[in-house]
Amino acid sequence: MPAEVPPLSSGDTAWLLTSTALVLLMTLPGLALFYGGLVRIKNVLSLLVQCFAITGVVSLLWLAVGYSLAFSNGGPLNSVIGGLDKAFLLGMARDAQTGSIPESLFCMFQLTFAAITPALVVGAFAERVRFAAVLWFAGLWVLLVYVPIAHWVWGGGWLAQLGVMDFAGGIVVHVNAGVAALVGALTLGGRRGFPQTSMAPHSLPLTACGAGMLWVGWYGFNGGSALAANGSAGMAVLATHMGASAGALAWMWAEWRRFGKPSMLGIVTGMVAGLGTITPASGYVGPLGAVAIGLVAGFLCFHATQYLKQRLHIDDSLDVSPVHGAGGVIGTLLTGVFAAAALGGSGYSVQTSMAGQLGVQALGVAACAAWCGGMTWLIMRVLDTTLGLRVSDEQESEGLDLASHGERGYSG
Amino acid sequence: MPAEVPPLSSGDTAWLLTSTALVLLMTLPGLALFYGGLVRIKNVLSLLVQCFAITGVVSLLWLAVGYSLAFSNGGPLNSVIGGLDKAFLLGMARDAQTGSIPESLFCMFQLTFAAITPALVVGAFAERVRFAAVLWFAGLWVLLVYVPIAHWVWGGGWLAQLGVMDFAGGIVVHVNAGVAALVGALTLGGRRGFPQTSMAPHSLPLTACGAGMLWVGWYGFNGGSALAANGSAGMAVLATHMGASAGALAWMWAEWRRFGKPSMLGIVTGMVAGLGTITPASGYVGPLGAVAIGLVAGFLCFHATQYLKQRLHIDDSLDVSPVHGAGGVIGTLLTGVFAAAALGGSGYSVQTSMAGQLGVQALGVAACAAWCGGMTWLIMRVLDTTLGLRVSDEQESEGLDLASHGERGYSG
Amino acid sequence: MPAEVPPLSSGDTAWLLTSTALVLLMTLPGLALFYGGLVRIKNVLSLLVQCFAITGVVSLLWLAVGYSLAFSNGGPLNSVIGGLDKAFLLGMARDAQTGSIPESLFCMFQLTFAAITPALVVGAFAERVRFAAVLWFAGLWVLLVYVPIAHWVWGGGWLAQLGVMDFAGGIVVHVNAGVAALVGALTLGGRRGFPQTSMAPHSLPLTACGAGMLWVGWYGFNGGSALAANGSAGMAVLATHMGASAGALAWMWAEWRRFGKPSMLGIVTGMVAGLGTITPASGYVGPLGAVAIGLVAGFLCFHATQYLKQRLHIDDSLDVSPVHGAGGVIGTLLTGVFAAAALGGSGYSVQTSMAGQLGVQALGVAACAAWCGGMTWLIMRVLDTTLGLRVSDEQESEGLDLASHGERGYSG
Amino acid sequence: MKLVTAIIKPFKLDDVRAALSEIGVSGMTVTEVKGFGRQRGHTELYRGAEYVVDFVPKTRIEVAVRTELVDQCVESIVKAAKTGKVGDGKIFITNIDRVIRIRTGETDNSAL
Amino acid sequence: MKLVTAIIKPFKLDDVRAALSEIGVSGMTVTEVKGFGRQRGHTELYRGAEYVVDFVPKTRIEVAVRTELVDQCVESIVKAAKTGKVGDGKIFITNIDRVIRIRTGETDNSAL
Amino acid sequence: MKLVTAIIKPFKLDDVRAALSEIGVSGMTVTEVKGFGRQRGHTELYRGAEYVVDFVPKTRIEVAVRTELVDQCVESIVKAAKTGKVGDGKIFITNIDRVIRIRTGETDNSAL
Ligand SMILES: Nc1ncnc2c1ncn2[C@@H]1O[C@H](COP(=O)(O)OP(=O)(O)O)[C@@H](O)[C@H]1O
Ligand SMILES: Nc1ncnc2c1ncn2[C@@H]1O[C@H](COP(=O)(O)OP(=O)(O)O)[C@@H](O)[C@H]1O
Ligand SMILES: Nc1ncnc2c1ncn2[C@@H]1O[C@H](COP(=O)(O)OP(=O)(O)O)[C@@H](O)[C@H]1O
Repeated sequence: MPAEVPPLSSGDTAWLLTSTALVLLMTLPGLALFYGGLVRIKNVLSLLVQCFAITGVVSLLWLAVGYSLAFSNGGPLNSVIGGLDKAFLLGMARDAQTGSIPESLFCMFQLTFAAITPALVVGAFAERVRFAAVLWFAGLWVLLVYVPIAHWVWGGGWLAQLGVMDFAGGIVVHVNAGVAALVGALTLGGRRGFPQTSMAPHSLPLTACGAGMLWVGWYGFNGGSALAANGSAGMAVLATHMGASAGALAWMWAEWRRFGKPSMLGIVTGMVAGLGTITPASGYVGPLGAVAIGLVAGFLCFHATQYLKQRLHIDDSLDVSPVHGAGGVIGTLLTGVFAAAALGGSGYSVQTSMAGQLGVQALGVAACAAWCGGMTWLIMRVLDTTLGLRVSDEQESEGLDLASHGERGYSG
Repeated sequence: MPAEVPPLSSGDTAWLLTSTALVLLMTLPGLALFYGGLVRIKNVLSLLVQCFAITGVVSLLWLAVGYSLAFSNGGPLNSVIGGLDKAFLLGMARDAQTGSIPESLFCMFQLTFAAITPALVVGAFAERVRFAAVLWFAGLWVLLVYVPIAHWVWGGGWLAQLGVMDFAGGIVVHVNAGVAALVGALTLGGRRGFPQTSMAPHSLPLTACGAGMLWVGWYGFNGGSALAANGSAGMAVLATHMGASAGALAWMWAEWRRFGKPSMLGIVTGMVAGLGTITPASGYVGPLGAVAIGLVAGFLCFHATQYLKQRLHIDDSLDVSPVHGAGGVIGTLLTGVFAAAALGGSGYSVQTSMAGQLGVQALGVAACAAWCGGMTWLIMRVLDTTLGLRVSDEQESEGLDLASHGERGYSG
Repeated sequence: MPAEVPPLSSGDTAWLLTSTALVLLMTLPGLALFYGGLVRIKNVLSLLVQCFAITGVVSLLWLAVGYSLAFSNGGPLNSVIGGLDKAFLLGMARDAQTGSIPESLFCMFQLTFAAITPALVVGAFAERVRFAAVLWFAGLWVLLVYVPIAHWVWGGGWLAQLGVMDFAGGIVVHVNAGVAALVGALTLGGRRGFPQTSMAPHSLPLTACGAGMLWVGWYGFNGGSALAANGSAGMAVLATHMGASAGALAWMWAEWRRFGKPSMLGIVTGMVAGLGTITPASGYVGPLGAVAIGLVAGFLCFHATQYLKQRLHIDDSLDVSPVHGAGGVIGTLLTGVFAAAALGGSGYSVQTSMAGQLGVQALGVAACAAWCGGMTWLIMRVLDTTLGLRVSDEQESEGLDLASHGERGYSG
Repeated sequence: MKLVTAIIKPFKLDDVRAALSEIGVSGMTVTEVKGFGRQRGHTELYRGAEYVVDFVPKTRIEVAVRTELVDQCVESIVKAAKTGKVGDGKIFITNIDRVIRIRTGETDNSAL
Repeated sequence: MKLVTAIIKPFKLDDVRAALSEIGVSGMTVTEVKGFGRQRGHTELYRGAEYVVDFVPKTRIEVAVRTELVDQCVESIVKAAKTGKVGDGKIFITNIDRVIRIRTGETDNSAL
Repeated sequence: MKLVTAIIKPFKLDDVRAALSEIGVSGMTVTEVKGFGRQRGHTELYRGAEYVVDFVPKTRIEVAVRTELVDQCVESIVKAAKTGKVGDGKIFITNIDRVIRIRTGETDNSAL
């Protein structure tokens, strides 16, 4: 925060309040429905309850220490982690500001990012994970993985000092979620009967409903990351929209060519890929750069998904790593390219070349992947040996809705 | 309105426009889906149509006289009811303001509160009520119950003069809806076969979709009640979110302990309980106070629900009174406690002690419960003797969708 | 843009950012779900994928040339079409403004209107159209029909010069979509088995979910068209809400009288009729004028729907023309009436009488209908002879979801 | 052994099950079916498009019983399923050559 | 009496019902079933995961008729349900010992 | 010809189909049904309202076969469907008077 605080802007505050609502909409009900529709009918509620519970757990932890560790000054340790002055927001005055908006709002806006990231991850654990394990995973992962990486990139940590460009979370959210999903899926193991038995989505309309909300909410995710209602926010929303459109069409085209038919699920998956990929770039590129990024995203994420399933036979059940992980990497790197003023971008900071920026971007991806991969592996191992990661085979075939929650999704 | 009007603030206006959309989202489709999913498949449309029709009826009545009676000056009668100068908004200039926002917008924002309250109530009448009775009930109840109580608390009436603290509708919306639901359920009588025969929710994903929209929309419900995009709105959204999270986790924990399994429906019900309970407090407490209020709400509303069903065998079909009613009472009282500056709240008005404030809060609850209870009973009795409250037994077992609306929710 | 640009308003920008999100919500998932629920279970995905794909295609074309042709100066041709200076937004500086908001945002806001209009149209083609034909139709129709008409009315074209009043798209969106739907349905031909065999909506809760989002999103559609967060936006939202409420109740009443039962689908259809009809008027009329317009809309569109189906036996499958077309015409004409200051409206421009304005409004409707009707017919004919408009009979009876997209909406 | 197939009104299922277990018949297989007969269906209206749905939801119960038990079984089904209104349904009795319990391989009466 | 069980293509149900009522058979019980046979199913693709669905939706019609009526009944079903393409389905005729109408207790032919 | 009707656990359907086609029986009709028997169901809780659901989802397989094939058919169904746990289900064998293939009008064995 600058030494002298600018006056509070009601316009910027109005937009951030809205953006916070939009990002929450992405998780609840957006992502919950998107995921819930993709699983078999006997497991739909398990995904819904996980998204709600993760949001609850992460919210309380964010208030307790998460926000402070990510966004307050860590003194000597500041390059790696923040401090505890703002634990429980006790250090925060009711009228404190972050830039031109209330700090309470900034904390709340960032909370919604911390909540959706682990919720994205659990898509890889679908249809076999124990509910208690999900709760513990979400709590531990947010504190040990999300918070430090958010601090490195956005909280004034070492990557920020190196000038990494991650406007709204290509590294912090998508690379992070993708790597955790991949490591998690490997430690957890595949669903019984994968890949032979049919595990067709039980309700694609539910998935489409969630997909639409994700697109809408993403305006707040990326546009809100400008922390103001200004031209940067406007351009970010335009870029976000172009990334989504291009991603959806690219995936559609790839499917059409490969399988002879474009599918609804394919188009919305391409849209998500486009959105995830444009995220780090949204505030730095122009609309044409965004189209280019979206096209690459739709095309590469499509092939990454095929590869993981068909070749590697890894059961990342809802394709989190090939969509968000691959997309996050691609987007973070391409940000270094399309930020060039020559390509309609906002340009680099002084004395930085495209090559230099690309190096920093790659370093950011690598550092995030390394830390996230290692810590996620550790957390999963610990949980497996303590309370166990998977439900029993009987429970898995009965379905998590009845086995873990005592309910059925649909009756009569 | 103050003697001299502040300049119109585009930022405050932007946020109130957004909040109005968010509160409408809570009813349509939020609450409609939340309720629609909870009933049996043969009655899903009846809940949906009721929510849409109630919104239509209340909107026209609000324009006609409701807004004027609630928010204009009632002259000598002002302590109990407003006047008619603004009936049909004829008395309102196109450029009139309320504080820093257009009065047309203030009227519209308040309309969405007036619409959702009776919509909440009819959850108690589900699966057996005659549609015409719902329309008449909504109209009469809004004019005879909601409007006067809104005037007492927010329109400069006697409770406002006593300094009651109800930021966004703990008394006006939740105690009010809860009491009306209870009285209504008792006068209407239970569903045939209650409680022996299974009345399992026909689609919990629909309910979860609505629940997510309720959470998101509640940011506008509470945050918009600041009538500005400022620190108070930011803090209200933060408190609202913490209340929801704590409520969801508390209910989850209570269910887990009591039944061995936490359910999706339980978590979202706890979330609603937390949101309803934090509503009156949202603008006065700090984030930790909000967590405390949410925890109490989730826990007590869970037990209230058990008690009403298991012990009293009252068929408040969608548990409106134990969730909104109990939550409203708890929240209104705890507002008197956690508003204390010492507890991170905004503090009391001069020369008011916590005890004094608590007294006023209790008086507000009691007055609302008394008036609402009596008038609701009267309205229900009159409707019962005139057009009849319930459908015939044949219609009830055929289902309201076919019997009253000539449609089926799902085909093929 | 005026010679000297006003300072950027963060409040106006915040509201337009929100409005853009709200209008996207109308299409995705709003309209997609509204339409998806209305078709048979074997075709639900086809409507969903069409809405997503149309949005993608239109977005890229809008960026390429659409925005420029609609909203940039066409020089000598300006009365009929805009220019190409802003093709690919190359001519636009990152900090360019339109009025008090960023031009990137204005372009994005207008994009959402261009995307939803062809999406509305394809409701008339449901359950039998070839997917490739939909994509080509959307692209060609937006460029050849939507763009020029948007320029005539909003881009400084000849209708704007004549002073036509179309606040948010009565002509540009609704008359346009309605006429295209009618012509399209006629060239395409009805569904096999229409009207004998039952084609009951497969999921009205899905439709209700979309309907609620349409109502909410319409606040941004009409309120955002003020291009500012001010009294005009506030009044537009109030008028919009009153139009929706009155339309819903009028249709409900008409159905009740005619068939003895009011239906959920009827109420939401009346709501859409009210919203479409109030659209051109929303910024010019008062709340009572809006109620009047809504009542007329609900009543006339109900009868138009009966007439088209029962008498003319035209298979405009999702009733786009009798609802949006009829509504658009009614609303555009009534705007000329209820804009009168004497009727609570904002009044006419100097030296314009009600009669004069009505003439201009009628001319606008006629010109739009003529151009849209002719061009739509041409596009459909060309597509029919080149790639073919309809799927084969086998594919039609198998259902588009499997035949065209290789998926089923629901499994297990 | 005989197979007793009863088509009844859905809301009568629980009563019929109770009646059957009273006479010691606890096993049965139930299917949701559509019935056509004297009982008329209903009409649905969607934006003025009228659809006459002339089937009625029914529940089909299959019970395999020892031949001696058939009359008793029929009796208790009739008693439990009867409302006296059109649409109460039918009972069909057919012959079963053999019954096998998959779990144990037991056959005929001991498999029931 | 005989039970005529026909497995047909779902979209033929209305035609078959019409044909049967022409010969005075108005009562029947219908079940939605999955059929396996010569007719092949279809393939679904979800994000590249390919699922071969080899059952085909079919409709199962049960009609209990007086023995004399069986041939006529079979004839009209065949006529109405036939498309000539693989998957038209089968008709099975089995014997019924007894029929009871639940509402009246009437039995056998008079119960139909 | 005989009609072999088997009530099995749903997840066993694919195994049973495979087993049957091994012995040359490729045609069958499958229905999703609810079973009541020794195997107990489950309990559901909604906001503290407890519902005991005592039916179990089962799959009903109908196979019409030449009389000579019945034993072989039963054998392979039992082998494929057996888990040894309560609820494996039953097989009923009943007689078929006639079979007609709608498409061709072929009858009896040649219709299978
Ligand atoms: N001939 C028949 N064959 C098979 N099922 C029949 C027959 N007649 C009636 N049913 C079944 O019995 C049900 C009740 O028959 P219906 O004629 O409506 O009433 P009731 O049995 O009281 O005369 C029908 O819905 C149908 O499912
Ligand atoms: N042996 C059988 N037993 C029971 N049902 C059968 C049998 N063979 C076929 N069916 C049913 O008849 C339907 C049509 O059979 P199929 O072989 O596909 O075509 P067709 O009857 O024209 O030869 C199948 O889907 C199945 O439901
Ligand atoms: N008497 C019966 N008549 C018809 N179906 C039966 C009968 N008894 C059992 N069934 C069916 O067989 C299924 C399994 O029977 P059950 O008693 O649970 O286990 P098991 O067959 O292993 O003894 C039941 O769910 C039911 O569908």
